[in-house]
Amino acid sequence: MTPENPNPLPSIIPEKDWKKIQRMLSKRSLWMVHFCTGCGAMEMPPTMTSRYDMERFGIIPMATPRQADLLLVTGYVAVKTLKRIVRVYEQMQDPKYVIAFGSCPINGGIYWDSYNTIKRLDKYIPVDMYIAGCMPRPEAIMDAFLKLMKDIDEGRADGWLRYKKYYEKYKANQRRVFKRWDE
Amino acid sequence: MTDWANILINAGLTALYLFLAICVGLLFMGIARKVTARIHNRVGPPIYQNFLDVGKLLAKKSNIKHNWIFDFAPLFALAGVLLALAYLPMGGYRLLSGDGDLILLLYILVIPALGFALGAGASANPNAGVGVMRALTLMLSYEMPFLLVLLSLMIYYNTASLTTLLEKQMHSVWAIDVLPISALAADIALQGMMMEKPFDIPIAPHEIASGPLVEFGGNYLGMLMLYSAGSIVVETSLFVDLFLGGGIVLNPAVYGILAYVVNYIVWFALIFVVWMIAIFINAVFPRFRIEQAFKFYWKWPTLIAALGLAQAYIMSVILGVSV
Amino acid sequence: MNAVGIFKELGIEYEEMKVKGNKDPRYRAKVDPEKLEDIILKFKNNGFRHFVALSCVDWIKEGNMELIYHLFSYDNLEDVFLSIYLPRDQPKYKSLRHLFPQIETYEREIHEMFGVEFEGNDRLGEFILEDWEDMPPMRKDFDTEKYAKEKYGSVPLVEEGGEKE
Amino acid sequence: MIHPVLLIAIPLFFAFLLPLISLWSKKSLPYVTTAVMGLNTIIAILVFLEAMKAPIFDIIGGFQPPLGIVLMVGPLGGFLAMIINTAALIISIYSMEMKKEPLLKYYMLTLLLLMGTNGMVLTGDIFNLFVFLEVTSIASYGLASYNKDLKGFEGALKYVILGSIGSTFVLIGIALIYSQLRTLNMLDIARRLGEMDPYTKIVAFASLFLGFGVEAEMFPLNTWVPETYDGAPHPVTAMFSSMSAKSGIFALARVIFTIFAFANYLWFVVIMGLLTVFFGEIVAYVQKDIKRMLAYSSIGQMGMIIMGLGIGTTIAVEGAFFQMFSHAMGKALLFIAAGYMIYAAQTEKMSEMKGIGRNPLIGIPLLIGILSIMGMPPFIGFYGKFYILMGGFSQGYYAIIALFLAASIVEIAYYARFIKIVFQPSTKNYPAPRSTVYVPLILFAIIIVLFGVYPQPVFEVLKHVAAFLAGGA
Amino acid sequence: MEIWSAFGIFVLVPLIGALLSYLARKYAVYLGLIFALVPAIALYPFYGKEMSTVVNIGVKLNLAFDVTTWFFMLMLDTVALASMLFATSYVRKGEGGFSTLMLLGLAGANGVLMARDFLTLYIFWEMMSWSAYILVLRSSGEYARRYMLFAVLSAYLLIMGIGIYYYYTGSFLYSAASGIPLSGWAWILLFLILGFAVKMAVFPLHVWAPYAYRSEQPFVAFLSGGLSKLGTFGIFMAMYSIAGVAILQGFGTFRSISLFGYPFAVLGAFTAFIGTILAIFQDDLRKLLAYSSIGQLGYVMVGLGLGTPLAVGGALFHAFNHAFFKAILFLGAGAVIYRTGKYRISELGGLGYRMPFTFLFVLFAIFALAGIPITSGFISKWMLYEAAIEKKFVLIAPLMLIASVGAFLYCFRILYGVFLGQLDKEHENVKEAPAPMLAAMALLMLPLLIFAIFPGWILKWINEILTGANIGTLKYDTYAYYSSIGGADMLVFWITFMLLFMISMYLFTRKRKVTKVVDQYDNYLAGETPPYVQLHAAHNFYKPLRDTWAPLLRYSVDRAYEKFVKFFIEGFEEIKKMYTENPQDYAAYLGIAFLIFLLVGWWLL
Repeated sequence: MTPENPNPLPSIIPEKDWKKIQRMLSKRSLWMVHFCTGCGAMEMPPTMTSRYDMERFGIIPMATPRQADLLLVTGYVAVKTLKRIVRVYEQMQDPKYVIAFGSCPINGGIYWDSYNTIKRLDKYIPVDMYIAGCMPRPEAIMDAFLKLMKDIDEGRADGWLRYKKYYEKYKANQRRVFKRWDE
Repeated sequence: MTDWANILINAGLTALYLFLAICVGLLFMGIARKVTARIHNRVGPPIYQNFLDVGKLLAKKSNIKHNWIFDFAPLFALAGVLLALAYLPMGGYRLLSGDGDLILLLYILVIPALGFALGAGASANPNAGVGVMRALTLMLSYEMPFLLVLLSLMIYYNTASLTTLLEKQMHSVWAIDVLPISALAADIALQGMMMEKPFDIPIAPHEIASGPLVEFGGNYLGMLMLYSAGSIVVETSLFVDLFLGGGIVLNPAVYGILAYVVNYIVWFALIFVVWMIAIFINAVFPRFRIEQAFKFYWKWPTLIAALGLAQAYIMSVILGVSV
Repeated sequence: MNAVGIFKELGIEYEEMKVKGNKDPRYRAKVDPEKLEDIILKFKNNGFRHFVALSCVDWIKEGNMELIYHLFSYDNLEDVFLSIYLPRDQPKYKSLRHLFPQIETYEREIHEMFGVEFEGNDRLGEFILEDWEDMPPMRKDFDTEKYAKEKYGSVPLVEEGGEKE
Repeated sequence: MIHPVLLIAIPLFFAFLLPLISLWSKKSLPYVTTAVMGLNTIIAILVFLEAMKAPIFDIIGGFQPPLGIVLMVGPLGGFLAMIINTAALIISIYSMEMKKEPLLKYYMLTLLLLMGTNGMVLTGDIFNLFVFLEVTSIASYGLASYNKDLKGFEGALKYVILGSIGSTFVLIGIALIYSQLRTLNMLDIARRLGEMDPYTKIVAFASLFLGFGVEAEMFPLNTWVPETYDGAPHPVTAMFSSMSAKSGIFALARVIFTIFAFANYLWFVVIMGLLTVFFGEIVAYVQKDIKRMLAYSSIGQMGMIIMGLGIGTTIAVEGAFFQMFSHAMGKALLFIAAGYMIYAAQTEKMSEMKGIGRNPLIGIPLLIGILSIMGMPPFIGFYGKFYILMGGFSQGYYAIIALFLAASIVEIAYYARFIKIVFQPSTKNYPAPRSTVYVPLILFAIIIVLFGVYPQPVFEVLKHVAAFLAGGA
Repeated sequence: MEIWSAFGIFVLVPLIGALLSYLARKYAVYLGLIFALVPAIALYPFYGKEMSTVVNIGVKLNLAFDVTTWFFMLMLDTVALASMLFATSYVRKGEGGFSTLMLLGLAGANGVLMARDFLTLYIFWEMMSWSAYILVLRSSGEYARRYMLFAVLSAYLLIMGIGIYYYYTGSFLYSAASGIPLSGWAWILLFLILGFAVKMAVFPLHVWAPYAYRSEQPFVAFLSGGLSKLGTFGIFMAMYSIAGVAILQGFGTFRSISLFGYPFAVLGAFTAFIGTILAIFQDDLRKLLAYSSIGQLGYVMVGLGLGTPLAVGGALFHAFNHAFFKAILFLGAGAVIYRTGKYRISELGGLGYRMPFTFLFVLFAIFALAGIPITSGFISKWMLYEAAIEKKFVLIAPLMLIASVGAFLYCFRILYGVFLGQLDKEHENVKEAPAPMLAAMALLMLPLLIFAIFPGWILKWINEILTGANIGTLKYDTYAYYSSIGGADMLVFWITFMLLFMISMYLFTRKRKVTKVVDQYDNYLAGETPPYVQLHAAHNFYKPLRDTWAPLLRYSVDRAYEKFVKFFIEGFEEIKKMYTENPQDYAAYLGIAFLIFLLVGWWLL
């Protein structure tokens, strides 16, 4: 891993402004890949189509995690699915953000006592935005998007930094839940 | 001294035109998304959205790479498309097309496609392999009518170099008035060339996770977006140069700089019209399967192009019309 | 030939089940495990071509597992439920996948979820739950809430504090 | 001045000396025969060199031409004599392999066969020609049935029937000529041909043409060849194909050119030649066992020579004579190789001989032989075939040459199939060839390659063909 | 003495080499390499020399050396040298036969190039074809038999042509071609061109190529790179130096193209199309390259058929390029087979990561084959297209253009199927090809690159050939080449391409980022986690295209030939019945024959 050089053109654009521009750029063109686990996937079409149209904020659904910077986890996360979500998350490039839909990723929701769903997504991958509601409606999703864009702008949405900082802890938590993970 | 001077001027102008072309390409992609959104009765992103997207992609922090062949894709793609743009007269200004002709341009168009296919192949993702196979099959299908159209133009105007073609169109009437059938076939072929909706089989996001682009992200995808912007301008401008007189309205020899500016604007308007035709079709059509696309292209457009070729052949050889 | 006729012929006492809003006849019969295969074969040859489902009920109090084979006949739209009872601690039964191929999948699921052994079905083992070590989860003596609290509750938060949930 | 008659006398003398030698030591017989044949070859070479300067006329026993035996040895006669003797010498090395008991009779018959063929080639007198034809035939009948098995008898029987009919026709022809012209000397006859009344001339020619046709394996008359070659022991087949066939074809050439110079009869000869090639090659394609295939292919080659003679221009007849030389060498090589293969694989079926050619001692000479027979350039088979074709073209026989080329494509098809089988990698291992087998093979291969790469001496000889055509010696 | 050294070096040295290398059991291949090196190097001092002589070995062999011979020898000897260099590590030690036969083939080929009379031409032609026959025999008897049948067919077509020529002129000399009526010329040229076309595998006579190309790779590189060029040389000599342009025009012209050449041009275009379409669907790498070879030589046939200076120049240049890039492709395939032992594209995959140099060489050769302007492959294709469009041929030009687009398809199939995609588990530790193999491929790559930058040099040689056969002249200078309807300047192209490549390189690598290199299993497959089964999408690569072409692909020329042959073999069985095995019939035959002789005798006299 070559050392990360934050600012390519130090002479022309001062450091602070370059970070601001970068954040503005990634705010205005969030490309999302949605991991349709639970019931949230149904909420995505209304937000994309004419009634709510998230594309006006520059958010378009992409087919692969490589091209995306926003991961939507839309519903309960079973242990099996968590392994795939972590893999997709790691295939994305920095800076990457995660939005978790509904109450299941927050505290397990109606599956609070189920033996194979994880109760809190945050323990395994850094989540930047939770949307409460047992499947939030498109208005809530649009509101979440706007709020995330504001967080990105103010630099609070630093899930990917946290993942890098506490990488070992996240991995340990993940290994506690599922076994055969050979990178 | 003078030839060094005008070489430098020519180079400078070429660089300027290339940069403008890329910006026009990105602008067109933004417009396309806006127009498609409005057709889908929704607001749609701002026109400059693609500039932001490219900016975000190029500013991505981390970069995922497979192997050294994987880097071929962005390098060859962008270099190839800029090369194609350099050999294509834009807005009447001939750039380098004096030193190369249509067949050279045809083969230069292949460099980015082959480099891109190499990079996709090196990404070892089966989706990419299938995507490139579809792209090449699609190329074989739309090249048939397109080559017949080029042939009809070359036979009718008895030249293969674009500059003489533009001059001939400037002095007399546009090629579309003389060979309307070929123009129609060319436009259908263009839809395939630009991989617009009925024929965006190779980069189908639902079936093969956007085909060859599956493993390209961040910096790679940014370069490839510049490539696709450039290729939009190449294809539309090729159609305009071949059939719509390359947007030459004022004779540069007479009016000098003003002619170049006016011609550029006319040229911009013409490629915008051609682009809009493609986008309108793109907004409403579902996606063909690759066999359907192949069968379609080798049936109707080839027939039309053959008719155009026959017309050109009859007019130029039998009736002896010399332009 | 309708279900009642078959029951009478085989001499199995059956019981008609009345379900509100569903006028098609549904019969239930408790059957001796040894004779189950021939009975199903009999039904299969008399119009009950559709094997709907194989489900399992864990009667923890009576101490046995009930396997219910649910057949349906398109000819005269009748449902038949044949159930057998197995001892609860090591429930073992022979696999009937040679009668209907889809039985194999039901058997695999019941094996994973209830721990019922099916000889003759070589594809038992890990089916839906990945890396599952604990006892079959659907059995009544398995306390999901305690398991969930113990497995997922114990995972520490990643924040600096790292306090429990 | 070497008397050509020695070529005939020595084999005769030793043939009848052998019984005495066998009394003294049975084992030495093969070596004596080879020595005799070596001596004979040296004499043949000397005679040939003499004949190159001027044709030799040798009167035996002092009787004047009309009655006495006159030997007329032109350069071509000498050339053929040399071919026959060298072939006989090399094959005699291979005949040391013979194990069948009455060896004495075998070697006597081979010497008689050598004497007969030499005689046919050297004699200038028709009756003498008939006599030597008889001697060759009788020796061949004996040798053909030498194996004393069913196939040997059957082949010999057919050869006897057809050979004797052929000889009787020759006798009829000679009788007719003698009755009209009172002379037996070929040159004499050629000069006074006009005095014969036309009809008897035609009958005489037809009968002589048919008589020698049988020996020269022409189309309708060569039906005996496959059975005889198949039945005879391997060295004998080699001798037949290289010696008796050559003398037969030379006699035919004598009949066509020296005695009767019918110009407009020649195109019929070409037709007969083409038919021989056609039937020879086609039937060879469907053969299953090796010796019959080589026999039919030998018929095909002879047909080509007949066609060359028939075309009649100097270039074609040069080609024909060159082809005689290459066919003698090539076919002898192939028959010896076939002999070894049958002995090694214990079967005649080609399909069981997979991979026999893989050891280079057999493989390389076999490959050279086949390529030469096919007519591939650096080997002697090429020049003959090429010149015959060019001769055909110069006479305008386009269609006939095209048919001939088609037939030779069939020939190459079955030889390629044969090579495919023989050179296939296979697990069977075959007994290594003994020196008496691969030495002749290598000798023949050397001749084929040597005269193929540098055919100058052969063309030197063929310069005299024009004189031969004009009725000379 | 000058010509003797030419004849000596180019024909005798390989012949002696052939003999010696058979005797040098173990070091045969190295000896063969030395003997192949001599003619390749001796070529350069011989440029521009014109000489002729008569060698008398019983038959007079007229030999001569001029710029056409030199140009074709340049191709042939370099490809032979590269093949021998490649063979030093490809052919197992002690394989005496290989270098002997290769040198025999080389001697034959050089002999054909130097021959100035039909007898010499035929001698060396046959020598070259039977040495190739035995080389094919070394790997499989059945393929060798089919190759031999077609080689002999080509030889006998030549004989028919030579015969008719001999009928009219009475001699074999090329220069003796005077006083032949036009109808005579028609037959002579038809037979000669068909004879040579068999070696160039033109459409109806191409059936032997896919079989013969499955023998040992270094030989196949020489066969397809070198020997098929003899067909081109033969047709060029027959049409333009023996017959001459005047006689061709004598057949009547159709838009200043001789009516005799036009059908062959159409046949060539059709071969290009068929060869390419068949090549797209092959799974066996060698068969694919064989069909692509047939396709590329179809282009050369078009150029020779059209006859305008641009067309013939383009054909010669394309033959030159084809010799080199096809040799690299076959040697590359040989390197892959040498390392993995497999030749099916679907079984290979991902070798580019383990064999980078082989991949680069094959990639450059693919660029040359596809005609990308970076290589000289483009210039020759450009000349052929310009020639066709210049004369407004609406049947030939589309067939050629579509064939070249088809070429991209099978080019990518080779690249993706063999070198890119996922690497098999068993090929994990495949090493790079050994040094001599890479050196051979590098040697062949040089001319393709040099003449892409300085096309003027080779166009000068081609121009000399064209003026020698008074076909006309080409318009060119060191960097650019022009036709009546357009032109292209390679200098401008190269400078612009380099500049733009640097710009995109800068744009791409300017921001040093955290670049994470991932292995081939870490790619997006709907989030599926390894280990999963090998997913190399090269099996049945163009299935949709194959389905659309299926109705057409049913007809195959091979089956047509087999039916034709079977028909004849049944006929042979009938004839066999004539030999009835019993003596009475034979005696009857004798009687009938006598009657026939008598009848013919009476009728004649």
